[in-house]
Amino acid sequence: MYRQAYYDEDFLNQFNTGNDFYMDDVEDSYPESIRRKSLKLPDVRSVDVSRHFTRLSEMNYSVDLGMYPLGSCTMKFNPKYANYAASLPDFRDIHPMESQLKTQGTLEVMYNMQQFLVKISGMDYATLQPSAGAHGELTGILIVRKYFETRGEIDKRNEIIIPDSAHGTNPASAVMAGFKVVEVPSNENGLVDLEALKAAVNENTAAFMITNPNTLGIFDDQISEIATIIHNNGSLLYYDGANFNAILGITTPGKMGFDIVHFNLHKTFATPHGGGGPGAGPVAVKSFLMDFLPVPIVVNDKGTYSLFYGLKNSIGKVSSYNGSFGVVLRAFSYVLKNGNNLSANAKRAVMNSNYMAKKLSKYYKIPYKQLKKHEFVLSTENTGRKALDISKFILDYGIHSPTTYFPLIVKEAMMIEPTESVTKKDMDYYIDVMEKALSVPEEELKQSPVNTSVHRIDEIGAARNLILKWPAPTENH
Amino acid sequence: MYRQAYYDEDFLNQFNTGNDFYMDDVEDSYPESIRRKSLKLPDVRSVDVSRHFTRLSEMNYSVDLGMYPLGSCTMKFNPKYANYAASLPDFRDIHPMESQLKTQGTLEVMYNMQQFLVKISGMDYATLQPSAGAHGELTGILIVRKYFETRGEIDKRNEIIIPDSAHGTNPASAVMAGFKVVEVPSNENGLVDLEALKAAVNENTAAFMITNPNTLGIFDDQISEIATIIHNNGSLLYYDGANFNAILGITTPGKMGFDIVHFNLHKTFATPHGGGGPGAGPVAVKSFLMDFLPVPIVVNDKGTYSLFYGLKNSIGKVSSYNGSFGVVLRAFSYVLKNGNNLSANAKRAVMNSNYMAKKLSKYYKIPYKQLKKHEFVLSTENTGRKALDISKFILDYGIHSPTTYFPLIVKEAMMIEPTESVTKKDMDYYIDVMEKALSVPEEELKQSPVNTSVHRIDEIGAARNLILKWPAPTENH
Amino acid sequence: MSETDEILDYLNVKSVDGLFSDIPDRLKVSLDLGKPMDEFSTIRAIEDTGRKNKAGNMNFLGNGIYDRFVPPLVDEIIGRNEFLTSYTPYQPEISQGILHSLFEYQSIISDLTEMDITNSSMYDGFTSLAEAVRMAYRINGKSEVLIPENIYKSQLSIIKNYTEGLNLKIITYGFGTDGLLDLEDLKSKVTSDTSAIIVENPNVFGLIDENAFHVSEIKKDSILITYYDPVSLGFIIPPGEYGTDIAVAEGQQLGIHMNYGGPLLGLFSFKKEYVHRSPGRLIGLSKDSEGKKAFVMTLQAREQHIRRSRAMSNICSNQALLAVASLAYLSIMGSEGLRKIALITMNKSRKLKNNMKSAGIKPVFDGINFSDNLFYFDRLEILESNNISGGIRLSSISEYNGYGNASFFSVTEKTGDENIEKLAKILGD
Amino acid sequence: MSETDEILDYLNVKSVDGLFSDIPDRLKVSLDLGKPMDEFSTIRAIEDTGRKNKAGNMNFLGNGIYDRFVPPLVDEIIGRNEFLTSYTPYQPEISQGILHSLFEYQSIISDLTEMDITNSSMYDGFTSLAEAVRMAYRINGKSEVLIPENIYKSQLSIIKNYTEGLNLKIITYGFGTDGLLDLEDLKSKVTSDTSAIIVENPNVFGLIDENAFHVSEIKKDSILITYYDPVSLGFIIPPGEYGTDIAVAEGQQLGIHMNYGGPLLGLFSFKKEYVHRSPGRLIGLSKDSEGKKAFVMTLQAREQHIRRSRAMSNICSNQALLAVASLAYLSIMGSEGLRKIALITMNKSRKLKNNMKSAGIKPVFDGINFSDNLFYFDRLEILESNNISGGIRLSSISEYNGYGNASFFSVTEKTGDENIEKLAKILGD
Repeated sequence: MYRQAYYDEDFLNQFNTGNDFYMDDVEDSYPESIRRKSLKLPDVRSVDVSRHFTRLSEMNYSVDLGMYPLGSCTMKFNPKYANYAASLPDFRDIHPMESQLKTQGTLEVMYNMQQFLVKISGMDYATLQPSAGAHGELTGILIVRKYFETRGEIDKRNEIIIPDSAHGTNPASAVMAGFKVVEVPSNENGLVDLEALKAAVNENTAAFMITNPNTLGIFDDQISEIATIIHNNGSLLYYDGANFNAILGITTPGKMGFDIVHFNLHKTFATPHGGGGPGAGPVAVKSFLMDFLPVPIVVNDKGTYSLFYGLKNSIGKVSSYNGSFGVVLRAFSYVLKNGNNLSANAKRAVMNSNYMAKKLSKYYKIPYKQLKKHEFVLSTENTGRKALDISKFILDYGIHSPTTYFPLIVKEAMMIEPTESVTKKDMDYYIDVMEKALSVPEEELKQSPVNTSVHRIDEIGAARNLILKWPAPTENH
Repeated sequence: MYRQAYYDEDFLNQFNTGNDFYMDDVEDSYPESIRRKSLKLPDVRSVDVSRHFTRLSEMNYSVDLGMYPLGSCTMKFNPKYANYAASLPDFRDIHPMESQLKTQGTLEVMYNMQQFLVKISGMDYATLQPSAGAHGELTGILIVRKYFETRGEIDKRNEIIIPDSAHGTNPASAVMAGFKVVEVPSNENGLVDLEALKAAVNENTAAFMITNPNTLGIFDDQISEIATIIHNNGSLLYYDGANFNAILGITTPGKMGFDIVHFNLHKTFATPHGGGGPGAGPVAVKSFLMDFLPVPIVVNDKGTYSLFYGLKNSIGKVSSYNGSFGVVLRAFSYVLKNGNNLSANAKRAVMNSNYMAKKLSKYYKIPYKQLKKHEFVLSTENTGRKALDISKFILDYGIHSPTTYFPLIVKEAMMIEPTESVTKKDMDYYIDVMEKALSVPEEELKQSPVNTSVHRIDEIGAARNLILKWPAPTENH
Repeated sequence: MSETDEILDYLNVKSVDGLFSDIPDRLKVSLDLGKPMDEFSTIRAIEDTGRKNKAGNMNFLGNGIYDRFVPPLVDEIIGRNEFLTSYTPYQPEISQGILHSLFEYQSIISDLTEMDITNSSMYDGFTSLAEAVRMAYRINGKSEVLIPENIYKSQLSIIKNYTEGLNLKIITYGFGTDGLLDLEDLKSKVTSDTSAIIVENPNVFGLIDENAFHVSEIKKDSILITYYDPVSLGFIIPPGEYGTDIAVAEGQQLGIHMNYGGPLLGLFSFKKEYVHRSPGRLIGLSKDSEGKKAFVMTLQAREQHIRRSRAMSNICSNQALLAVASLAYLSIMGSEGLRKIALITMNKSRKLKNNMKSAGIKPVFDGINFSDNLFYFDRLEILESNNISGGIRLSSISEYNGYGNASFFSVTEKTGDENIEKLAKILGD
Repeated sequence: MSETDEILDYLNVKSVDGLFSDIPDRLKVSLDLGKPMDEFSTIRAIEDTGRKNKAGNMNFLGNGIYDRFVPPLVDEIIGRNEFLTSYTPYQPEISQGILHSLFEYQSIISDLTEMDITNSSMYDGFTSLAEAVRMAYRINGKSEVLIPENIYKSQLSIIKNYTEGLNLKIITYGFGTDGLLDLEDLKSKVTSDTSAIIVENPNVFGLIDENAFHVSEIKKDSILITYYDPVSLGFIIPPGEYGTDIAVAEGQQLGIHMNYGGPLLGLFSFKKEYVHRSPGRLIGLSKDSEGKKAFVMTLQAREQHIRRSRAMSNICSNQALLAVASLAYLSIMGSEGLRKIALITMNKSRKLKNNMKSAGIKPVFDGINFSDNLFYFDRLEILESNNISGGIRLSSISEYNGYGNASFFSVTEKTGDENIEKLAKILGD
């Protein structure tokens, strides 16, 4: 039995309880010409701010409440020692332009994290600057662009090939960096269709962007052949690291033949996702691309760390300062602590995924019958029930639904990634609920969820009657 | 509308998910003769520990969720800056026997807190050693004892007089310190019956223990006369500080003629109550009792602070080390920040109490029609409904009930202390709920609460079939 | 039988390695990251590394990131497990907490800027600025963007990276000797091809730029993008009041620690007619099937996970948690609190300029500074020997041609008056 | 109209002062506590004061309070608003979170000690010991209590304070030259008047006291009170296994920071037949009206708020939050974790004794030490000049007659091997 908390919570600008943040009076002798006429921030006491957010938080699901098997999101446990590390004033209260002499600790963490990522990916150099996975993709593709620019080929090399099973960020990032996107279909096994790929690859091909295992959770063992096709064409091979948790310590993009990799620290390296962010999306490259990385990178000269700007073909900057150091520090803590045991996490994640896939295959169709890696995709089509309805039904049991309707190549898709942080008991419970979703009357399914804070929400109405801001406060009498 | 979260939460020893707190192997070469045969702590992963307590916490009401008007408990907002202060490693990671040269910061806080309390109470010296209010009472009464011992009067002075409206800890503490308790009834105004007091005071009287304002929230303006009666008899006057929030910065026990005072830092000084504790119960005394204080006290010699043990009639120790410094530091932060504005808190608390009393007097009988201080007591007797039922009904609205069935001299009592941390809106909502409790059918009242995690609990069954420990874990298969 | 054994049994494999048979052996690797550590040793190692940082309390660094007071209540709120460890609210029924909060964030930033709509966050200030340029291009398809001549190099670099392939021409406009933007110069450069004009206020020189208030009068059909300082809006005229179409800023000052410059918070607001061209996530207010107030992510068809290569942006993860931090910060401070913090900042800048002047170090401009102050001072070795942080050279962060040997000293409400006096004394000696 | 004005209006008073007309003017005061401060200045002032503490990392202090590793998860759990800012669960229906947790605390400490029942916490170890003496007296009404000759002065002082008025005679028993309690001496002092025997294990000398395992054989009708070290129970035979009637301890080591010695956590367990004579709160398992598992405070009739002067104790506020901390700590560590921590502690003690011996500083006893180690060493000035914390003199904390110039050096799992070596080297020089 489960029941999420519900509070009929007002907007903060409706409280009118009187601000109580005490400060002494301040001299004001500035001209009217620069002064704003009025400012209407909420007028609320600290106690009410505290209560407001405590109540709201209880209306929010999270990893710290239970299983959260969103496919491709790797919602593993976020260890508290990493939060502790990120709370240390020695790291937290450092200005990004502080002298390098005074920030050796910070630079050491960054350097060591670069090296960790290089080893984990089988690449040669890394930048920590991108703010999120998609930002890493953009950075990687800008590196591709700059690479072909310096070779005088950019006018010709204006296409990026992407599989139809790819994450939506891949094509979006490619376009932002000024490329055209060419989509190649998957074959009947859910893998890259080599013939289709060969047909798509030509003189215009700048790069091929893929993730392996792909969004179906399947490892594409043609990868070396793919790399040969791409490299023989003078193109680059880009690794989307969203699914890295499957291969951590097992294989590397470097071994597979990739030239550029991005990481999602908030997935593979267990940093908390914060309701949508912040994340961090470092990028690693083979040595021939090092010169194109964003500046600065951190270098180590016999234990003295410094920011190195001397990459003459650098793409420059992709984020305001030095990247999401607060996130990097958490991920660094995670890697430092687990060390070579990290592969055990990958193994357990893969084991859990295969367990759920096999169990659920009794009730749901699982296309592309193969060994799964960290995640798998099932279709509810065979059950006559909508993935949407089942996803809402699941919520009623105090657990979060899988990613739904992705990847696009599977109808009524549910994409399930249990991660290593769940137990057999968690999975069995989840499987029971998914079985139950097929046995309850259709009507009950359609009415779910009923145990969550609110019931099913009118999403179409939200878009049609767009309300993106609270109403002005009602006057207090 | 309100609904508290509910999780059907297992006991930790039922998880069996496998402990994952990594440590290297450890050498073990100790004899069998000292080794325990088995140890059965829960076998659970950190992620499950985190989830367990996150879920449990959502099934718990707190000040950070809303109004909590437990009479005599002073559930005011616990400011976060005070928590922050208590989290500083410079204070938190200090051993109690650390050299005084290395703990000048800690000693300075303690000294300054002693001085704050001395000023606030109109006393001369203070000890921070007692761990809670009742512990402060015991300490105070042990001082009374020692005082009469040194005067050779202890065989005779073996009684403590206590009003019938007193907190239950008062008689319990007096008895623990080896005294007999003599109870005096309140008069028709809820105040000390002077004639009864005079009749009770005699050569056996060691002290009179009272709180002012008393548990009815009424300030006893006979206090100076009372002090004269007690002092003329050679007895001591003890101030129970549980209700200090009413008089903070308005008057002092010193002015009123008291000799000994205890404080509840977790009430008056806004330190969090932690679901029952820890608290802290410092004691302050007039200078003629200084020599009896527990040792050590902190003294200041031109900015150098030290622990002073040289009180030759000290009662010795009442707690293991130096008292609840972590609690003292929070309270110190609160006093430091508010300074002379503390009296504004007292005033607002009293204003709120009178507002609620007047509003509620339309529906409930409020005995002893007088000005209230920080709290007041109503009786549900006139409504034909039980205080118990109304208190359960209140819970259904996401707010906590008042203290019920106390003080004992009022039938069907509800004791309400809003504190300064609530707004008019909070109080109006509360009053509406208490009004509504009289208009819903009796049956509905009896069935409440229904919006809380669990419904009404069988308390008699709990005592009859005593289960104070979880069952042994069921084997995992 | 352990859980693992039970599962492997069920899967009919002898060991977990059997689940990796699809990965060719020649691709397999083993890690070289060191031995696992216990939790205490991990923490001790990180604390020891942290102690190698030696930032002192004479801190005059700013230029976009500021050491402002973060109320502990803010840290506590964003430390709540339910916010911290949740994902993007794809299932809104079980995620009302973060949705409600982000909706309020959108609202409070809209109120602060007096703009119509604010999205639910971007990575940081500079990428927000670049996304604003892209958005302007999507709106009007025009080919030129006008930027201040003193723009930070980093801002410019990111704009260039973000507009690869758009064929946008970047044109700079100048500044007067008073340090304010040159309205005449700007006016002369606005053409029918102008897609957007970027204005910064306070500008890169740290001045509250009164000329910025008049750019809308000369902008013609172009989009006015204002890069503002959110704390300054506690006192200064907000972008919405002077004709801004897209207002962007760095939100770090609003309750977020410096963290060596990240994670940050991009504030992104715009006029409502442009909503369908805007990047990022939007939280909308709706109702549930029982009529209760309920929030959802809306207009998702603009986003990459639906529209893929035709999306308004590639942004997916954003800075939701920090958006909540800024909401909490602004609510705690309130209008009066933010006003005072803005005023204290301006007063401290004035005091700094006065003290420096008295010590013989000339401010480059006479105008009203917010946090950043530019001085004719280049003996940076004095700073190091006195353990003072500050003195960022204009030439190191901007291509601006002039005042080459001038450098910045920045203040916040936390800057001690005694430190200001000490700084002037040391530098004047 | 402000809230205050509205309320005053309703109350028919001109100002709030009108609500204090019942307090005679001659009693009125005004505060002299200083001006109010803003939050930032308050925090800065406290941080500055904190920096006046100078504890280094050469820490060999123990004797009851230990610098053990506190997993950040423990701090996070007890920092949850819903636990931290709640009161004693007088309304159980809305307080199941803390009740469930405290019930689990009772259970886990009972499992750890192998005792039947544990209450939901006491103030600290020493007051628990004193309460145990009072409880024994309530059980059998006898007039003598036997205590170890080396008992801490503080323990003794608190026992005396807590038994004022009981007319209990306190009698000490001795120790052998091996540092273990003298069973013969103890046996000779047990009479039909003996109310209780207090045994400490590890004892005050820091030794695991194997003789303690045999006291139940000679205790006759008296109550055996064992004062134990909860971390030692990760490896050592628990009190319940050797006939203990009441087991008490200081729980600070279980996930609670030292905090200069408070707040602490009193662990208090006993045999089930004595439950009605026990002090403190008890949480019981029951059902709600729908049959769901539900928890309540039970047997409250023993407590002061019901029974007043005839209560089992005056305790009201206890240490609930820290009880939850210890529960979280033990759950995180698990049996294997606690075993390792106990073993590491013993191994470090052995290493310390070996290194000290090699450096010419003789341990007073050869037995197996847990955390505390007593050495013939009194040149305490060396410690200060080398910034070493430790070297508590036996004579300063116990009245024990002998080993007058011996002092303690204590270890935990956090004590670095390099610090042990350094200590021996410095002290041996």
